Amino acid sequence: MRRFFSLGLLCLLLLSVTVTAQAQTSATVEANDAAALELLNALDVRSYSAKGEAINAILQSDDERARDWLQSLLDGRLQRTDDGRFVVVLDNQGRDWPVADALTNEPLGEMSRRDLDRIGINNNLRNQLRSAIAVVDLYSPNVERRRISASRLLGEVDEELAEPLSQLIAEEEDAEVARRLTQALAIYQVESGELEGVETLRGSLHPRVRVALSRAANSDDPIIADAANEALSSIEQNLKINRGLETLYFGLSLGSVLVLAAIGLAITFGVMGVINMAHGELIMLGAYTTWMMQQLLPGQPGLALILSIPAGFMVAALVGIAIERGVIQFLKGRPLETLLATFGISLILQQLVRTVISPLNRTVITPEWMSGSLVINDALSLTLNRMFVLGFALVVFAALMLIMRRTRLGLEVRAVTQNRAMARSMGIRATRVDIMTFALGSGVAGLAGVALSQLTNVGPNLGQNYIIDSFMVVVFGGVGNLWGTLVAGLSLGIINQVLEPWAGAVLAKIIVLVFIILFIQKRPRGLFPQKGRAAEG
Amino acid sequence: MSLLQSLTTRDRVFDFMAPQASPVDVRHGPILYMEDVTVSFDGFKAINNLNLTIDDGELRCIIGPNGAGKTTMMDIITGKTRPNAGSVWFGSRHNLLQMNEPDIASLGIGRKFQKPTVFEALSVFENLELAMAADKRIFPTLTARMTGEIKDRINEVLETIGLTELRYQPAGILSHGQKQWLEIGMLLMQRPRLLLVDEPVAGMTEQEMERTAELLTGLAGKQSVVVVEHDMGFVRSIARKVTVLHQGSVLAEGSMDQVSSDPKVVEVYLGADDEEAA
Amino acid sequence: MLAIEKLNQFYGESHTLWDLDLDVPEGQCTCVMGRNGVGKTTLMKAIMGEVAVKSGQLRYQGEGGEIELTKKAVEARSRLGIGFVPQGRQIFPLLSVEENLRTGLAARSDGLKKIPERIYELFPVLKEMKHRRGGDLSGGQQQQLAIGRALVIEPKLLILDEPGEGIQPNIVTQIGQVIRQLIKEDGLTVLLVEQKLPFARKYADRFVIMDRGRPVAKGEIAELSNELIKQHLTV
Amino acid sequence: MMTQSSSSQFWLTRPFGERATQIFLGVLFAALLLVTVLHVALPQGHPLHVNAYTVNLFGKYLSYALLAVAVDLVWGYLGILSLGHGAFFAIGGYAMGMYLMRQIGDRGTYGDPVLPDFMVFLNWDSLPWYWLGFDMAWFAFAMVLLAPGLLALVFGFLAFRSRVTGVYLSIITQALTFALMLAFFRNEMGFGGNNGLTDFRELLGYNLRSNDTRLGLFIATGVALALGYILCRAIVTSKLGRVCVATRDAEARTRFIGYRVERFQLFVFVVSAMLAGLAGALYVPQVGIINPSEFSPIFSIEIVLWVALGGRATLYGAVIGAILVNYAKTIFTGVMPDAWLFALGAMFVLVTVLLPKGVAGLLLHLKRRKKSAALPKEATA
Amino acid sequence: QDDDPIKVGILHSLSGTMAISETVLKDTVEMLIEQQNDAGGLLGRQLEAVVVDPASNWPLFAERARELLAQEEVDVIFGNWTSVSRKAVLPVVEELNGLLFYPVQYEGEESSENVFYTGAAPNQQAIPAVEYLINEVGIERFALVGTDYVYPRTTNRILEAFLKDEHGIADEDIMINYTPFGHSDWQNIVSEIRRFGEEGKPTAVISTINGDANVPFYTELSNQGIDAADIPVIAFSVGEQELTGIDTGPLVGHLAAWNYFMSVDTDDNYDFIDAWIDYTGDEEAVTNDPMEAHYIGFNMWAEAVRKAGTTDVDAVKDAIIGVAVPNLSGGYAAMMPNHHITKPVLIGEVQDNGQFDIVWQTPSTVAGDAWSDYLPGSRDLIADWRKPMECGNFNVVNGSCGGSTAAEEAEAALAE
Ligand SMILES: Nc1ncnc2c1ncn2[C@@H]1O[C@H](COP(=O)(O)OP(=O)(O)OP(=O)(O)O)[C@@H](O)[C@H]1O
Ligand SMILES: Nc1ncnc2c1ncn2[C@@H]1O[C@H](COP(=O)(O)OP(=O)(O)OP(=O)(O)O)[C@@H](O)[C@H]1O
Ligand SMILES: NC(N)=O
Ligand SMILES: [Mg+2]
Ligand SMILES: [Mg+2]
Repeated sequence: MRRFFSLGLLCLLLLSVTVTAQAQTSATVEANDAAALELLNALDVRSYSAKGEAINAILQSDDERARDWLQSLLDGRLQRTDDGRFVVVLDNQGRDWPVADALTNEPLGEMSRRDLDRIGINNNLRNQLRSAIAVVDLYSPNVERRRISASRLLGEVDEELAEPLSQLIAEEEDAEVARRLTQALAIYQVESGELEGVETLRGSLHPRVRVALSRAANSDDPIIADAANEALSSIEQNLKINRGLETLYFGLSLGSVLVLAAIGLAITFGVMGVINMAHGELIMLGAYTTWMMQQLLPGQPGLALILSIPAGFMVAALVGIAIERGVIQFLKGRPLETLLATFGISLILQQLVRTVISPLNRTVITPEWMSGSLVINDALSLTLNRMFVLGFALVVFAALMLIMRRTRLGLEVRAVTQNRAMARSMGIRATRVDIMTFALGSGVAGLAGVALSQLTNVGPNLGQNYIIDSFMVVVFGGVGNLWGTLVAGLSLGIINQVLEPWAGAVLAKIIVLVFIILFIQKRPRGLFPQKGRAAEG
Repeated sequence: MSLLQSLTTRDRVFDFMAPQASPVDVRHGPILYMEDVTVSFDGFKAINNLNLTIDDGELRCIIGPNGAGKTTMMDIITGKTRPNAGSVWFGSRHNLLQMNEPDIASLGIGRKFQKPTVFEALSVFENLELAMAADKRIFPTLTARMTGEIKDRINEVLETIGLTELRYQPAGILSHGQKQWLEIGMLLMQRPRLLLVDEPVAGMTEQEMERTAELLTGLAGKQSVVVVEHDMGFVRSIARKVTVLHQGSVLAEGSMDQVSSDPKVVEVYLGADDEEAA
Repeated sequence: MLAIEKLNQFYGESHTLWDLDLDVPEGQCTCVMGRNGVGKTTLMKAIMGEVAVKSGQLRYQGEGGEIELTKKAVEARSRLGIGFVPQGRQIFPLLSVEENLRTGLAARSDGLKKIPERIYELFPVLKEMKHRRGGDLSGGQQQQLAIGRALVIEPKLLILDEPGEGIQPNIVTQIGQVIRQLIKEDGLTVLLVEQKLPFARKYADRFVIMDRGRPVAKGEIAELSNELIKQHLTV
Repeated sequence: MMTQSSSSQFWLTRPFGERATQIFLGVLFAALLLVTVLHVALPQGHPLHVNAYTVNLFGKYLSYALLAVAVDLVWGYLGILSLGHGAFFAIGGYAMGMYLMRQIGDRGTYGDPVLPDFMVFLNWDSLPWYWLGFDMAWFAFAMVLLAPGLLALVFGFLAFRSRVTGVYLSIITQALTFALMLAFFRNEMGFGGNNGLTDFRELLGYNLRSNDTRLGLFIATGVALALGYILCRAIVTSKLGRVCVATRDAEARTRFIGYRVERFQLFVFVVSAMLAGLAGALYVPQVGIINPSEFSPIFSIEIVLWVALGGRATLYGAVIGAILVNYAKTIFTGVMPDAWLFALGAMFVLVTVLLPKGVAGLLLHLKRRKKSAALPKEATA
Repeated sequence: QDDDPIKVGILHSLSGTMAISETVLKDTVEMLIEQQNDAGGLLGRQLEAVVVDPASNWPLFAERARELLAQEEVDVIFGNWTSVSRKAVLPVVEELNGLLFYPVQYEGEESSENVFYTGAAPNQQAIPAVEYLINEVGIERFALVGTDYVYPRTTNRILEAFLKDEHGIADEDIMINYTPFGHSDWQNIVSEIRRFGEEGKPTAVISTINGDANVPFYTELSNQGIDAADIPVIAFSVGEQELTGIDTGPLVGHLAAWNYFMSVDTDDNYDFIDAWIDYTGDEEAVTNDPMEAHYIGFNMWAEAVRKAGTTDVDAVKDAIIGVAVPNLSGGYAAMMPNHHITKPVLIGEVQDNGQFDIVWQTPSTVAGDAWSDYLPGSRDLIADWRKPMECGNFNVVNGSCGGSTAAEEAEAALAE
């Protein structure tokens, strides 16, 4: 992006890193401390350009702690106490923070925020630090670090770096790192007008490559320009395909959210016929359960999230049972009235969360293994959190399908909703069926909440945001048909995402709604209608 | 079909522009004519190349095993079910397959359903009032008034169906048999040219059956009546011509004696040991 | 098998069953008759618990001795061995034929998971249409399904509310024969509501005529005279 | 019963023969009169004085009540659970709002004689075509009825023709209002986006910020409610009303006796939409703002809740429900700002569980009890 | 009368969609009242809070405002968050001659005699923020992403004009995108932003995304790997409060422009934070910009009451212009004649602990501009509520005071 580095400096660095490695053993600690303090002191200035120079100074020093300091500085943990010492903050939650001495690494207990001054950095410095660390890391024995630093070099190579780079490529064992470095070199070659570079870059989807080729395509040299153009057009072609795949993924992912939110309702509303306006709040409870679990298990967001799956189900199911027993059982045969009562319940649950927990959103942490993307290629990466949600939605759907199709509960609940009196006459314990089914639907809503906590706000309004969509998906799919809910959710998601790039988010949403209205004219009973004499009345 | 077209045919949007339904034309033959009608549900042929003709003023009994397609046949005539193939004409002018239920009903085809369906929230009286032959467009309905004449007619029918005492009760509380009667009453109020009566005497006592028989035979002549019934005693008491349906097509047709001695009919329907019919 | 005493039932404010006494002897077929709206169906529903009774007793001779039905939940009654074929069939319209039958398995004590083959033997059409939705069946097919469904629970007492309604004659005959067969072979007790005299005469052992919510005549079926019929069954 | 014939010559006069309507109109006009007298005749400090704030508040409730009546007409009698009636209300409101905006003239912030303020600062150079005519009262008032009526006509025509019923109909009405909400939120639509239309000054030359105008609007809303009620009552007590009920309970069966059900549905739906539009038009000058949130699906659901709480299919129940819920909201949000949702939620739950037919059902029940207590027990044989 | 408490109306949503933002503002005012009472009240009288809940419903805002003024007869109102709620309330406070202190940054284009705007006008937030991006960060491409309503629309319109006219940014280097309220699926837009930023020029996102939509937006940003160092996002509606609902780990370095951050290193601020934490009893409680605005507004009002010696609205209105009180960032906020105040503009970078690190600030405070210089319709308007001008929209070109007051004066004259 930016030429953040003077190349002379870079070479110097490469040199110094190698030198440091040898010098380290012989350096004396005491002499270092005074010098180190001076280095750090230089950081404690207001001007960011002065800080930048201080950082360079640290890099050029042969102090073995340099990388740690830079990392702490990058993380914003390098701070200065009122009495002029430098400390590293170990944990910066709350008002008092545990700290350690920056020079000795000795823990110093807790300090108040009032007594600490952060050594601030801005994005430019952050870039500088990253690159500095990256260049150091290019020589790291750690392959992962080398890969990251190699990626950063794309578009950043120039004359003086080109040479050491070729040598590094030759020595590199990791194919990925080598490929990246080759590309980085090739970009430099293209920029300096060498045709060879264009050939190397052909087919690469990396944006920096594209920028370089675009520039080359406008170059005065017709041979280069033609080659670059040709390479570009094949890249564009490839990009288009990848963009299509990406849109499909976006659609599936949005769809899976809709499915998850709606699937519990497909049970309570679709199968049981209860217009459960509190469905959204049950989702909300699932999300809050995740938050609660993460509070109970600090530092283990992943474990907490996994435990939230059963916990979220249970919490929502129990609340569902309470709702069923407390209210809905009295409304048998009056399905429309369940609308009124459950709306009341939804108001109560929302306000309950506001009063008991907080009107503010809560932070739910995304565990390491769920954040970031799965990189398919330079132009296509799939976000992991959404991939998990998509998978989760499918698993939940399959499980529900099994329960409704393969267990007695599935049969009994359908019998009870179709003809309650007769079902009881057949010996079906209708009350128990009601409780279990409602608990199941509610529990699934809770599961949706657990998943949604990874994508969106965990706050008192969470439920409200999903209730309308959920009903729409269930009805659009065809009431009482789980497949319908799945297909409806996924297809609405895909339609929305396909429309969005050219219509914009607002218009896309409107178009989807109009589409639903028109579609229902064609199929007045949804995507998968209940068929047959009885349904047609 | 297209939106534009339906908007341009304004008489379909605005009731008051609709022409008066033209009377059924029976000068050239039967009142109901079904030819090669076929209906299939998910591949199952409920009606299979059915041909049936009902003459004006005729009383026809239709019998046949459960699932033979009798009710489905009525569904086709009244516009509830669209056949996959074939043609259905009412008189020589009206192609019923191109009309919807209310149009067919206002042409003068009335129906009593196998499973009694009445308007449960309305009183017995109101059920009859709504069924009554009248101008059923919006504004006439809105401004319709209850005249003494209408009241008399309703009361008359109430008397006939024995529900006078219950006339202000909501129809929802009626017993099964009472609903059957109410359905018959509604049919009478409609004064249709063609009555389709699906199992009128199910759940009736012997004496009620007799009354129903009288009623239906009384109507025949002026109106055409098609009766579906499994009670052979009843069929025998009213039948002139009987059609036997089996697997969606006509198995036999003729007088009661003819068909009940037909071995095929005995085999699929009456049973060897048919004492009720005796 | 079932002894009903002083049963009173109300729909809202209207008194439908009046101090009704009725005995259903074990191993016999008792036929209840009466004009439309006298309360036959209501009585059956009261026995099943589908309508609440105001007062009176329903004493049922179950496996473990006498049981007071009024104290039992509806779903418990079928588990005690009472099978019910209601008026109007009450098929679960969106369940397949097979699923309709399977609902009856809940009430069986032996935990059977499959529909007994015998049901399909009795009503072959059900096997043929096993996968069709109950609601799509023709009226008569539904009636057969309703009877089949009640038989799935292997009842001790079978309540049939106008079972022949809408069924083709040869199958009506067959149903009558099955009832007799079950009575004879399994000691089944049958409580039958029937308007059609020939059927009642042929397959019932005893009759009860109801009028305005109470029994007005009862006896062996042979004693069902034309006079009684004229008096109570004519409008 | 409803079938009792009335000697009236004109169907609209039929409801006057009904006891319930007489009582309703009596109570309504007594209330209008009482509030007016207490507001006008008593001095400011008097304990019984009704201040302008309260008059205004009740004016708003009455417009909600008219909206609820419109919803009850389609839901209670036709069985169409419209979850999108807020759309018609809002459109009526916007029609009125556009008129009121045009009345501002050059007194707006930027002093533009034609363009409303929001158009000036978003650089519109001329009035979009659909704003034309709204400077004329007659045109605007006609649009108050015609715009929602037309939308209902087109939407209803499509839906009823395709025989969309039950929840499917409910959901597409909801989709309709949701789509309109999103559309109206867009600034490009030319309706002021999220900020909507505000800063109204006068209506037919009367200053909207004067207490007399407020009283006038309150009375006008009351009268509109009475007229709307009578119209709805006339419809439901007519034979057409019974066809509606028949449709609600057994749509297919109604067709088989010869009624073109979709036209009846369309007719009543359009009438209801126009009443809702009228309610919206009366609402806007009283609250001083119209913004797309009136299109929000939750608002439409709330309207249904008023009706359900008051008692469905009675019309006066809808009025009771609308006033009760909104009054409760006013009281609760003032008295217990942190906990009023608990109270409101509990109210919904308790009414549903304890009063199956809503408040109107309770009234009916009490009346019957009184009646049967008055008459000594009849012997029933 | 003299012993009666002074009534302070609080008009913030405690339920509905806006409760998330507004509830703390209610608490803030209550805390300030408590502190004032502990310090002996005002003019020897105690203060009393009158709290109502307008429930995120705009007509209800108008109704509640009317109730506060007509029924409760409060002396001043602190309230509102969204512009639409303010628009709904405006006619009411003008008609009943109330005082409203509005604490949130907004799109400008307004100056009412009865309203005091203690939040930022666009020139106190958006413009300096963009200048920072251009001058300090070297940004050359801008994605303006916002929720589709008036504040983002207006702000973006101003910014667009500013970028093109003042900095010569080309059309193709400005991308504008609007989303509905509460938008939760940002995949496409973030991916579009990513591609927009991959064209080789330094790119930044200017976000006017409102409230609830922010969490999923930032979550998507971090998951699609958009790093602040590559494409920084600068937000005008995301403060400490909003960050409490976001896992900030991956967002370090993204920016926000405000007039106050909780991380401001002054003793006044630490005192305020401590008081707030004590008041809420929540160790994790955070402070934010609109809270500071209320802090300033409340103190200004109190000062003006002292100065006027009465709570009488007209007297306070006159007295408050020119009143200066300390803000929390070590300077003073003064009430300008246009009813806007002076504020410093701070740019902060998100830290992993949910706080902002201040990376830049204006050398001095900036006075709020009611009428933007970058919009053609309002370029010529100024507001000055001092006598003799007393006009909120004075047109300096034709020398007349257009709009609301003129009409009212005419009417008042007519009525007399
Ligand atoms: N919608 C449908 N889907 C599937 N099968 C159907 C449907 N409607 C009818 N059938 C089948 O078509 C056949 C004819 O049914 P129909 O009701 O017409 O018989 P029916 O002659 O009236 O019999 P019954 O005497 O028992 O009333 C039956 O086998 C039935 O199961
Ligand atoms: N839900 C109800 N509410 C009020 N009254 C009812 C209800 N159901 C039935 N009734 C009334 O109770 C009486 C008895 O009805 P029931 O259904 O028991 O009659 P039935 O003897 O079975 O008649 P049928 O031979 O017609 O089936 C009838 O007069 C009926 O109107
Ligand atoms: N003023 C705002 N942020 O609406
Ligand atoms: Mg049939
Ligand atoms: Mg019966």
